[in-house]
Amino acid sequence: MRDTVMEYETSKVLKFAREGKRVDGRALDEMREITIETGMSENAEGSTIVTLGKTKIIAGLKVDIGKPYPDNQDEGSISIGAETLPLAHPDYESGRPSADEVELARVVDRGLRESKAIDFKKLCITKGEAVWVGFLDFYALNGDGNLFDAGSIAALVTFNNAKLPKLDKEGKIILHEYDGKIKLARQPLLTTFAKVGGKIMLDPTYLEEKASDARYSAATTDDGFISAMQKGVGGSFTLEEVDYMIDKAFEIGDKIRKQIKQVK
Amino acid sequence: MRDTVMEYETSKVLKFAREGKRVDGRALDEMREITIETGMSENAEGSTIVTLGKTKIIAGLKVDIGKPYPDNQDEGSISIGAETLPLAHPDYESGRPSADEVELARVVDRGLRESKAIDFKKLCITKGEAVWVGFLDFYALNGDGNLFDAGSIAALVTFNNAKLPKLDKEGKIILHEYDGKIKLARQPLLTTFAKVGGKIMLDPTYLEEKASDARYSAATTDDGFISAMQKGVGGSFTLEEVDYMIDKAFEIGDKIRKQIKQVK
Amino acid sequence: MRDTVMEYETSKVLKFAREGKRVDGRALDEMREITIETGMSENAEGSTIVTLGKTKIIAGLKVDIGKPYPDNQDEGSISIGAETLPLAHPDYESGRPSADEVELARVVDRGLRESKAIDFKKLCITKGEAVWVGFLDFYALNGDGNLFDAGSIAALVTFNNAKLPKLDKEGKIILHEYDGKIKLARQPLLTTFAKVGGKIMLDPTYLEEKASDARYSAATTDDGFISAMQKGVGGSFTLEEVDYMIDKAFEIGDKIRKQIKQVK
Amino acid sequence: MDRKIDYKKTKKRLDGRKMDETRPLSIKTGVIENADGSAYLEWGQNKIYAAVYGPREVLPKHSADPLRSVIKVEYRMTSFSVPQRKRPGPNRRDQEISKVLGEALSRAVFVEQFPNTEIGVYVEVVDANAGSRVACLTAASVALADAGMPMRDMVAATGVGKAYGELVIDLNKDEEDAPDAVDIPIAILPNSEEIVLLQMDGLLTRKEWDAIAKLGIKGCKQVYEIQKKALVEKFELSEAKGKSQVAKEKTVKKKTVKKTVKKVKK
Amino acid sequence: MDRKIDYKKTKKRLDGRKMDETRPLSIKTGVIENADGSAYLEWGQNKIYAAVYGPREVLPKHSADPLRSVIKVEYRMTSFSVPQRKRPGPNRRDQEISKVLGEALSRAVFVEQFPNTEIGVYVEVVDANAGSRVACLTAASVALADAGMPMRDMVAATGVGKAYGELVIDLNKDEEDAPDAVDIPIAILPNSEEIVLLQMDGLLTRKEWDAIAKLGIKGCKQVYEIQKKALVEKFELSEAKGKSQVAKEKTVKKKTVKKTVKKVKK
Amino acid sequence: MDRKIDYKKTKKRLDGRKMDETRPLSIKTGVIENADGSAYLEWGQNKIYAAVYGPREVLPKHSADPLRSVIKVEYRMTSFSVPQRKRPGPNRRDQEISKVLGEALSRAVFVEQFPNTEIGVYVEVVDANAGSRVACLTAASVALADAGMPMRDMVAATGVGKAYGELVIDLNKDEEDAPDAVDIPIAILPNSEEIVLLQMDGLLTRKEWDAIAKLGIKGCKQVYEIQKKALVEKFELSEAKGKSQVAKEKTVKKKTVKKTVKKVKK
Repeated sequence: MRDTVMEYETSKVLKFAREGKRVDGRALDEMREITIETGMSENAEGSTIVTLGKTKIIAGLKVDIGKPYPDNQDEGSISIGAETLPLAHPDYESGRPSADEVELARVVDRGLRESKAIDFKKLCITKGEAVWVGFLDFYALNGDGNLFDAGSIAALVTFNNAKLPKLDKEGKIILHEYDGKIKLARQPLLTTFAKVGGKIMLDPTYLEEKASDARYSAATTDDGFISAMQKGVGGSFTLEEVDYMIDKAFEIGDKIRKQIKQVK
Repeated sequence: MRDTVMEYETSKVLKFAREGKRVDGRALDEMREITIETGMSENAEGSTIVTLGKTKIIAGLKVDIGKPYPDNQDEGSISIGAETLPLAHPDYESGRPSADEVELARVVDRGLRESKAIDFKKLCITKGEAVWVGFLDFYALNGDGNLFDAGSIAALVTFNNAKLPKLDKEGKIILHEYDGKIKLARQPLLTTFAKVGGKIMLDPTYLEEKASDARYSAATTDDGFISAMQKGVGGSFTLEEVDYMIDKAFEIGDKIRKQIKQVK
Repeated sequence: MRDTVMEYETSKVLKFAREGKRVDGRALDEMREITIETGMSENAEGSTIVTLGKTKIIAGLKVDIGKPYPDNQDEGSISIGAETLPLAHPDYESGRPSADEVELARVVDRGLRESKAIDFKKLCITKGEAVWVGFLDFYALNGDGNLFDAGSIAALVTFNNAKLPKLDKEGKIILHEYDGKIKLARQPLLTTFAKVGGKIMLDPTYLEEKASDARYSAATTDDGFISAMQKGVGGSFTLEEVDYMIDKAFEIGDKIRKQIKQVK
Repeated sequence: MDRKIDYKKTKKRLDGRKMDETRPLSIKTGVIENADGSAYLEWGQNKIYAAVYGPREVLPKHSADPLRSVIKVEYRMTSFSVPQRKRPGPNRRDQEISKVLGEALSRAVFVEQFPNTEIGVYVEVVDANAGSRVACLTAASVALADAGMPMRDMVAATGVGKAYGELVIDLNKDEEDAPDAVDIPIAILPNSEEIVLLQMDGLLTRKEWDAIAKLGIKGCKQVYEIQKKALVEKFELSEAKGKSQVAKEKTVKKKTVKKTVKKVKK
Repeated sequence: MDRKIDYKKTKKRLDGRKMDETRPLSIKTGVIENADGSAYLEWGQNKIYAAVYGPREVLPKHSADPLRSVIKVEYRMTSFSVPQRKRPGPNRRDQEISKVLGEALSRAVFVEQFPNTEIGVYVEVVDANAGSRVACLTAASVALADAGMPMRDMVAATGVGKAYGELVIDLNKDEEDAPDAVDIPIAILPNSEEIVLLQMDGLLTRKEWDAIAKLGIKGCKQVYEIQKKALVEKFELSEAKGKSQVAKEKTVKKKTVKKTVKKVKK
Repeated sequence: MDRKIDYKKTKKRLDGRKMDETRPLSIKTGVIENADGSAYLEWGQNKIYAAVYGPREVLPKHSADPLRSVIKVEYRMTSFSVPQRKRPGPNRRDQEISKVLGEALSRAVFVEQFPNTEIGVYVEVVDANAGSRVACLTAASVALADAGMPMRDMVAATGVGKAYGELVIDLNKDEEDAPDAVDIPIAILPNSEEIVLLQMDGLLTRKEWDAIAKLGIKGCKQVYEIQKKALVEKFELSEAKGKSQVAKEKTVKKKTVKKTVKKVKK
């Protein structure tokens, strides 16, 4: 049953695509509406809910004190994880991270990390002994496509607004007291496209992803860099298509960065 | 085949229940015979086999030296685990702990822990450095229902009779030499009931559990406290039923505690 | 399909066996050709490819600095692992080690370890503080039977040729610089037989293993010791058969040891 | 936490509540578009999403029950919902809570109507401060009603117990850490007062239990009123929309839900 | 352990045994009610429960063998059966032992009689002191006979090897730790002397092997006598009960067992 | 690594290569007898085995795609292929690489011709030094052709990016560690120049991308020439063997491969 419905819906997406249209009436290069809320989790050092159309994601950051790695005595660390909760879509399953979840987490992670937005040296407390170790995890609460961009926005906003815990004289964390922030050097954001029936669609929905041949994401920064790329799914892109998407990614990235600036 | 037999057997249990009877001739509030043996495992710091009718459980305690938790520098620790071995019943499976096994272990654990029977400070060897870390594991050897109570008795008797290892001058354990005991502050015991065909049955067999709508356990202590409760299975109890079962749990608990006192 | 082909092939092996023959024309006590290559992995402290007929195995050793075990303050350690990669045979699967892989690794490990070929005291860097910890892993690249002997040769040659990393003044490993070797006290090698249709066959192929009732391996050393034995598969051997195989194992072991000596 | 706190003297609780006062509780339905039913709940600091999918096919098939639908609850916490980061994957506590929540909900839903199926109930704690399991059960029950599931009754739950010398309803984290703390999660079908969840940790006299049980049932009934309100709001909202596109698409489901709500009310 | 111990001088072993003397061994059948067959064995300090379930359906089906029953052995140790607490779940040693025990038992049972089925053999070590694998194999074989399984022969097993300069039977832990220790688990079908289990660790000359092999077969045969005794006791016990309720219920099974026992004797 | 290295000054790279020069690359087919197709590749220090099995049945069946064959890639590294020992089992990086390699190959193979099947592609890195994923993709593509798989085109891959101030092709480990390093794995179908793999890490201007993209496509085409050579060698070899036993046995497969090679050439 579900399969049949799904097949009908994706074939509809394809039919629309052939005419350069989208089922939800958007232009091919139109982003869905984005809303951003922060601070819902008091136990987190930072938390954000992003909705992107019907897609809804929550991200949260926990920060703890850890030992530095032997070869980076004066650097803290950040890990990013992603879960597509079975709460969020009938197709999502619980259990060990799927290849999709691993890719999602790693692409969002790289977009941030490789842009050198985070200065890991500033996460050092005492060289060789104590550093900040951050875990940012984001979870799909409702899945309707483009978890990459929603996750990327949620992660960036969470870092922008995160507070570092206050330490007592013995260097232990004082619960629910804070002292300083994680200042980002730049603002990297992913922008994702799907190729559906030969057309490039910005910000694909779940159905558009199902109907798509290929996916492409680029992370752009506010100071004009590309900081990550990822091509996915079994199809291909021409170099011209990639070039078009990079330009568009800069444009869209700047727009969203403006919106993010309003978030306190 | 097994399923058909099982269905016939449980329907028989239900038929008997409707008339206020039990298949094995016991009264509704009658416990099966309990036998207790100790000390079978020389390598354990304490070990006990409990039979409860045809249910048979072995428990053993291993004690080792460990580091205290950072926030409890002067306290040792105890963990309780449970396994329903495939050896003990055709329905039991090996592999990762099932939800049933997790619940069983945790309810027996809480019955002991939350009664404050064990003074964790007395398990401290050197503050901040070395404490006793105990692992009590119990295993079903033959499963015929009410593993909760059999496990609870086995755990309590094991702690009552356990010996702490002797330490040499360097603070290392001397194998097979002992020095002191774990003295319990009180004697908590679980008592479990099943609701079968609307009747409350003490100490259910495997078939009675299969035929039951709901399960209720209460841990009582020799000094008049309730130290744990757990309702299980998909049905419900009225408050009156719960009150009845608590009173009965105290009565049965006291009886079994008397029997336990005889165990050396 | 595969199953039917397999059945036909094994029945052919059995038919040949009854006449004292082998499908590939070898005598019952004839080994397949062995080739040995070393040093293909620059990142390994030692590496070897062994081909035994169509069976092909790669072994590699990684050495790191570790803490000694509390009860062996002046001894390093060696672990041996085995994987039958799905790359190497349509029947091999990825995932957690199968019972076959575990047995393979453990038998090769014991053949070496129990012969006391490796002096673990010589793997000590600083007593109680730093020791060499070696991991030798071997992988089937093409599986055509008798992974035991191929693995045993690959492991032995790898240890014979392995280099220990050079340390800087702070006791850290200098990448890609070496200083000294792991000298073996003796040269243990496994020799494996299958019982097929009542006949004892040296160095069985994959099909011969499939058609076999029982398997027997003995590790022999250059100074005349048996250092390990392992009987496998559901059938049985008479004591006379075992005695024959031990004698043959010494003979074959000596031959292969001669070939190994040529390897630089 | 100061161990000399005495509620018998202070007469009010650390957070200013009366002994029988529940922390602020609000529930909203229909928060997860993809789900057949869903709820978002805030209870004190606790923040919880619940979603219901089903009844749907069970895989693998041999694990289905030919007599009833199996309610499969997954209780999870985000890594950042607690002061100390929670590792991914369910721990033993999560597994036990999932089990008892599923058992409690099984009594409320007419599971016999959907043999050989599964009803997936997913609850995700995104912020926690004592009482997350009863908060989840409360949210899950509303999500089931939101999904139009035929129900015998709602499941209303609360924490109840003892802290700093007094019997109290709905313990918060500071109270759970009291030296004499006893925390009892309890859930009932509010109309029949059947007890469907009951767990207890700590030391309690027989007499204390009697008072606590009454307090617990009282607490559950307070919770029930808020559950009903959430469902009525949802119903009124969908009524108000009249013949709008959305309402039309979901017409069948709404009707079923209406029935459930009425049932619950009578 | 003093490394200067020399059995050539002491003429007897650390625990007073003669070189070819087995530790005290006793076996009892029918100890696990739910099982189709079971045994409890004490061998020196080793204490072992063994249970047999089957032949029974294999799940998943595609893992069945259309030509024979698959004997699936699970060798496990309780966490408290060894001086250093054993972690839950099978380690690599357990996996290997399970494999070789299953292979050894496959030769003894007429597995061809039950195609597409599985015979589950579970052995649990509750106290251990060297030789637990051969003790488990010995117990499992008795449990299979107790289950009335049609058998070619029993499987009788022992440890044999070298310690402190002498060849010895049934090494204990102290002997396993001898500097020259060689421990060889061996199992045979006692009537045909077919070797069905053989493992070896350590350094042994060809000549030592010859003597050890003979010693091992001798040891296995001693074990076999005790296995037979356990089965005869069980048979006599069930005979004695005559037409009692218990005997009646199990009548079919007992007969099969009798046959097995006779077979074993001839 | 000296952080003051400046390729703009040195005009050549640390290992002596020109900016647009690929490390030595050689490929051999037919190296794994059991596989339907296989390849061994050396690319600088990288050493890789690739094997293809299939199209074959998918288990469990419900995971099959009724419209196409699913290409399942497993990218693995031996424990000793990297300076710091790699633990057994795939890590998150391996999982992601397996996924993107499978997606890249899917475009090249006519997967629609084999519905409900799986093509297993296994790549094993036995020595690594930067660029192992593109090396694996290059090897896997040759192994697919060696298996006679009907293909739209080869997949040719390379690393390309930036190091020490210059745009370079095929970064090695020392260059990957450059402070300004940007490493971009790219793969194309060489005849249509369709991009089937593209990943990027680091900081790059829009302008740099334009130059790098051209460089990358150039690099892929160099790789493609070597892939063709490997397949031609194999074809000539099998031609040379004429009516030999080996050739006869594999006759059907060879023909298919020939077709592929021709296709690739035109």
